[in-house]
Amino acid sequence: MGDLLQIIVAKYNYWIYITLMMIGLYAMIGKNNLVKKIVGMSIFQTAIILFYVSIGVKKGATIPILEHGHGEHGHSAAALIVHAVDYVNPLPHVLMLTAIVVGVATLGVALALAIKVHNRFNTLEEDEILAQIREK
Amino acid sequence: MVWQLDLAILTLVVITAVGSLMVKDLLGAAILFGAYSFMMCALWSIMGAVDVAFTEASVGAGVSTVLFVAAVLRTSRRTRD
Amino acid sequence: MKIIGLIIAILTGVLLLSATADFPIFGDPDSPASTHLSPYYIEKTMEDTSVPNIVTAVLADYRGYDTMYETAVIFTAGLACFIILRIFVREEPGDRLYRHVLTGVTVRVKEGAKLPPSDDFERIDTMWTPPDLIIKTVCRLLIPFIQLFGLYVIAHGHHSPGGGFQGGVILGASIILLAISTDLRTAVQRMREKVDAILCPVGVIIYAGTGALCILFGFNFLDYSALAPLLHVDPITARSHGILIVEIGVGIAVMCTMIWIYNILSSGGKYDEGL
Amino acid sequence: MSQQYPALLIIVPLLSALLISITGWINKRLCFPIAVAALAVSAYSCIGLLLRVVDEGVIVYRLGGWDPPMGIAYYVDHLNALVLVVVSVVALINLIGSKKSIELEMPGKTAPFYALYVLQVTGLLGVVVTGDAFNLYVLLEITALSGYAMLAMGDDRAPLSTLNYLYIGTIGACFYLLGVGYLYIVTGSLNMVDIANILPPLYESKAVLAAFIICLVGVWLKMAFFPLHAWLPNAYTHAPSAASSLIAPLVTKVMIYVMIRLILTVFTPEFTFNILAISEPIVWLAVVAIFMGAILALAERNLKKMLTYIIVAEVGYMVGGAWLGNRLGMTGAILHIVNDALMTLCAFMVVSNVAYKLKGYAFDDLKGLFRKMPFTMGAFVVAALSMIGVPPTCGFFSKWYLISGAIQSGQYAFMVALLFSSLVNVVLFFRVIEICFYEPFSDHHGHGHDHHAEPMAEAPVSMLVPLYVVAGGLILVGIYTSDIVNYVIEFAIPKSIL
Repeated sequence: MGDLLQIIVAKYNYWIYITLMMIGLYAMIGKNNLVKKIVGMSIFQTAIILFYVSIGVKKGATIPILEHGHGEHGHSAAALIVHAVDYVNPLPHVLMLTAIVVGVATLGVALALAIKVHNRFNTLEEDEILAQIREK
Repeated sequence: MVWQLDLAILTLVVITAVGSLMVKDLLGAAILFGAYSFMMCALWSIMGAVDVAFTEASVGAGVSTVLFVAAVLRTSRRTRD
Repeated sequence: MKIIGLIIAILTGVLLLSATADFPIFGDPDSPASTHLSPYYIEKTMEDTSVPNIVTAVLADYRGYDTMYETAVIFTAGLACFIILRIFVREEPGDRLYRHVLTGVTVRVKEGAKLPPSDDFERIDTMWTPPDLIIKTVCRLLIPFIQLFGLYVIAHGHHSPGGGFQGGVILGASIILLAISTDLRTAVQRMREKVDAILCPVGVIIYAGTGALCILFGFNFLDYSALAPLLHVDPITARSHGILIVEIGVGIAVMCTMIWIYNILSSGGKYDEGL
Repeated sequence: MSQQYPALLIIVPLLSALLISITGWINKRLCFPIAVAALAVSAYSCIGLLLRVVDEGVIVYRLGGWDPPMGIAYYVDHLNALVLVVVSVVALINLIGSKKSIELEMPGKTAPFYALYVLQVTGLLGVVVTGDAFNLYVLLEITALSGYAMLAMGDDRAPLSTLNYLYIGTIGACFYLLGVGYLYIVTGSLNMVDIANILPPLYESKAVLAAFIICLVGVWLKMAFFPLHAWLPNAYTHAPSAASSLIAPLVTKVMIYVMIRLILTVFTPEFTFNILAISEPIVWLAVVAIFMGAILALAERNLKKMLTYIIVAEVGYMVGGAWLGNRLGMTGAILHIVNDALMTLCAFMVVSNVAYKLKGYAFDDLKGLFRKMPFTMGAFVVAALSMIGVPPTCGFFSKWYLISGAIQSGQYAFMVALLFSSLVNVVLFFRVIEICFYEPFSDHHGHGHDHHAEPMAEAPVSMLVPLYVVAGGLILVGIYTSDIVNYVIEFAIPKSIL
């Protein structure tokens, strides 16, 4: 039990991300309303971003902006020795900036499609739409 | 990083996520999703990812929510699940 | 479907959970992710690009190619919303509503007809509700400061969190706020659709064009140090300036796309009446 | 300038897509020439690149001038270069061929459509050429978003089927992203070659296994491999013809390329075939995919939908061939990427010609089509022969490699599935040809003979010429198969696969 607790405390971020991802995935497959599915999709994407950001965390490190780096004396500051352990890993942050953008882009397109579907079928419930299609 | 605070926000994140999927009103779902994004943003700034948090605050909690609200008001608020 | 969804979600979850056993401990400074590539970025960024914000440097320079496509993705989304939803209606069949500004009297004009443009009357939405004075005034006061902050975020991205993307979103949000607090027509008067739709690719062109300019100087694509002779600075500062140029491009593209997407979604593609 | 081919083939289409969306607001007539010019430059660079790769071997292009693990780099080897040529040429021919149908189906929105078309091609080319695992995700999303927009422009049901595609496509792309994240957490790198160098000591790690499975499932979702194929038929059937004849030949093939790239470069064949030992169940899955695709196609009474189910079966061919784990199977899979792209293009261009004149492609609408559109149907016969696998056309050769690979590795079920699918294709296509060839069964006998006089209503020349170029290409590729295999594919497969 102690071991399990140790594992959970050591990796609880990963656990939460997996929970969120399962919630999102379930909503995308199981929900009936088109906009609810889109909400699920956004949760799913955000969960993955949480996972990536968790990769970048380092204990005892600060945000990835160099100190003493201000102004024109940029070049003399380059001579200062920077230790990698003092700053969190910037690479996942960069990747996730891109992923957030992709997320909002997908969201916009998905909502546009949902509005278009609503214009045509006058409902957002998938089963009602399918029933309308079958009637024809 | 204070792990108690971290854990509290993580719990809130899960609650808002489940809430936005459970609530029977799409406008409410949109607003809860905004809250979810904002909690995420807080979480990431605790983790030291300031740029990501900034982006999420402006995109996830800001523009995404507005887009959701716009789409929901253009279509219908009604939902069965 | 619900049961299938549950099964799939749980299966995925179990697969992912089982793999976490082999992960390094959360926040471990000796994990492979923190020791393989990232030390190079942290230690060399200042030497290579003279940008203190490592995220900006990696975003716009080391992995600038990704970011160019990220901007292109946003542009694609705007174009996609446009092509999916936009309806071009030349003649509006419905009635138009006008309000007399001083007295608040509303006038309904029958199909097709228009009131001549005058300062006394303003056109209002069919689902019009009187705007709250407090909201209208506060937003009007706030918007210039929001825009100023957006510009600051773009320009100061080298030294503080932020950059073209966040700044662009804030600038876009200021116009969206205007559209929400008054009505869509007011916002569209400030930013016509044509201007908006042309500026969006222009932003991406600034980015991709800067990269293509480097090819003309005989360097590889997006190698900003090629711009050194053009900007009259040394190659390292040229990289810093190059990052600023592309961030401005990103800002323009993102701002315009956000406004565009919001306007199209909120008006259901007609681009006349918003929320 | 040839140093810059790898950059040019991406940058030119990207910049011109932006330019098109600007000119669309000024002068709509300029859009089409710009698009054609951009894709022509891109195709020229791709062919130049292939020739250079054949001469010199792998080309590395460092974007931004940074060395690979730090920055992003292209690795252009024989496999990329071949797929690049296929993508750019197919896109160019289809664009020229579908000008009229775009103008007919999307009046007023041609300019954004051309922009999205070129963006889609940019995304596909980028996916193929990149050597960075994360970059691939971003480009995948460009491809996906522009694809959704184009597919949604079709008939009434298109938005719904596209929305379903969007959900599935996003899950697929996110799974891929997650897989890359798992790789990143254990290796710390995003560069494909770098990951492959770091991985060997980690082969036993559960995280690597999970990463592999998630990536694979994500890519399968995007390529519509059998149990995950449900989105494809509806999304492609309701789409406008110009969009479906671009997306149907290319997107699934590029996804198969991504899968082969993951197997060959990122995870290395050593890991995939020897350590994991899951190739047998996957080949069985491919067998089921081929059977199901063929059977579902038989049940359809609509030409376009029938073709979409054939795509599902063809995906089964390539996945199965790649997972046979031997050289012949892999050769067959790669060769089939080329052939299937051309065959599907030819078939879908026929469909778009038919749709241009007939406004429908249910079997009942096709009666007497040989008389009405003889040239279009001539090309259809070539496509049909190639899909069935009749010798002078290229479809025969890739099937031959696949079957020899199946025999070599003892996967007789796969061989049976391939033969069964060929037989079903015979039935399918001869049924269509029969319907088209014989006169309409008119219910009122007296007027039946009047239909003889029905005038020939052939599609315009600008649609027929590209169609015949493709049909000729099917035969030419068939004739020069041995050259493609000996000079290109032979080098694309690592020596460790026997």
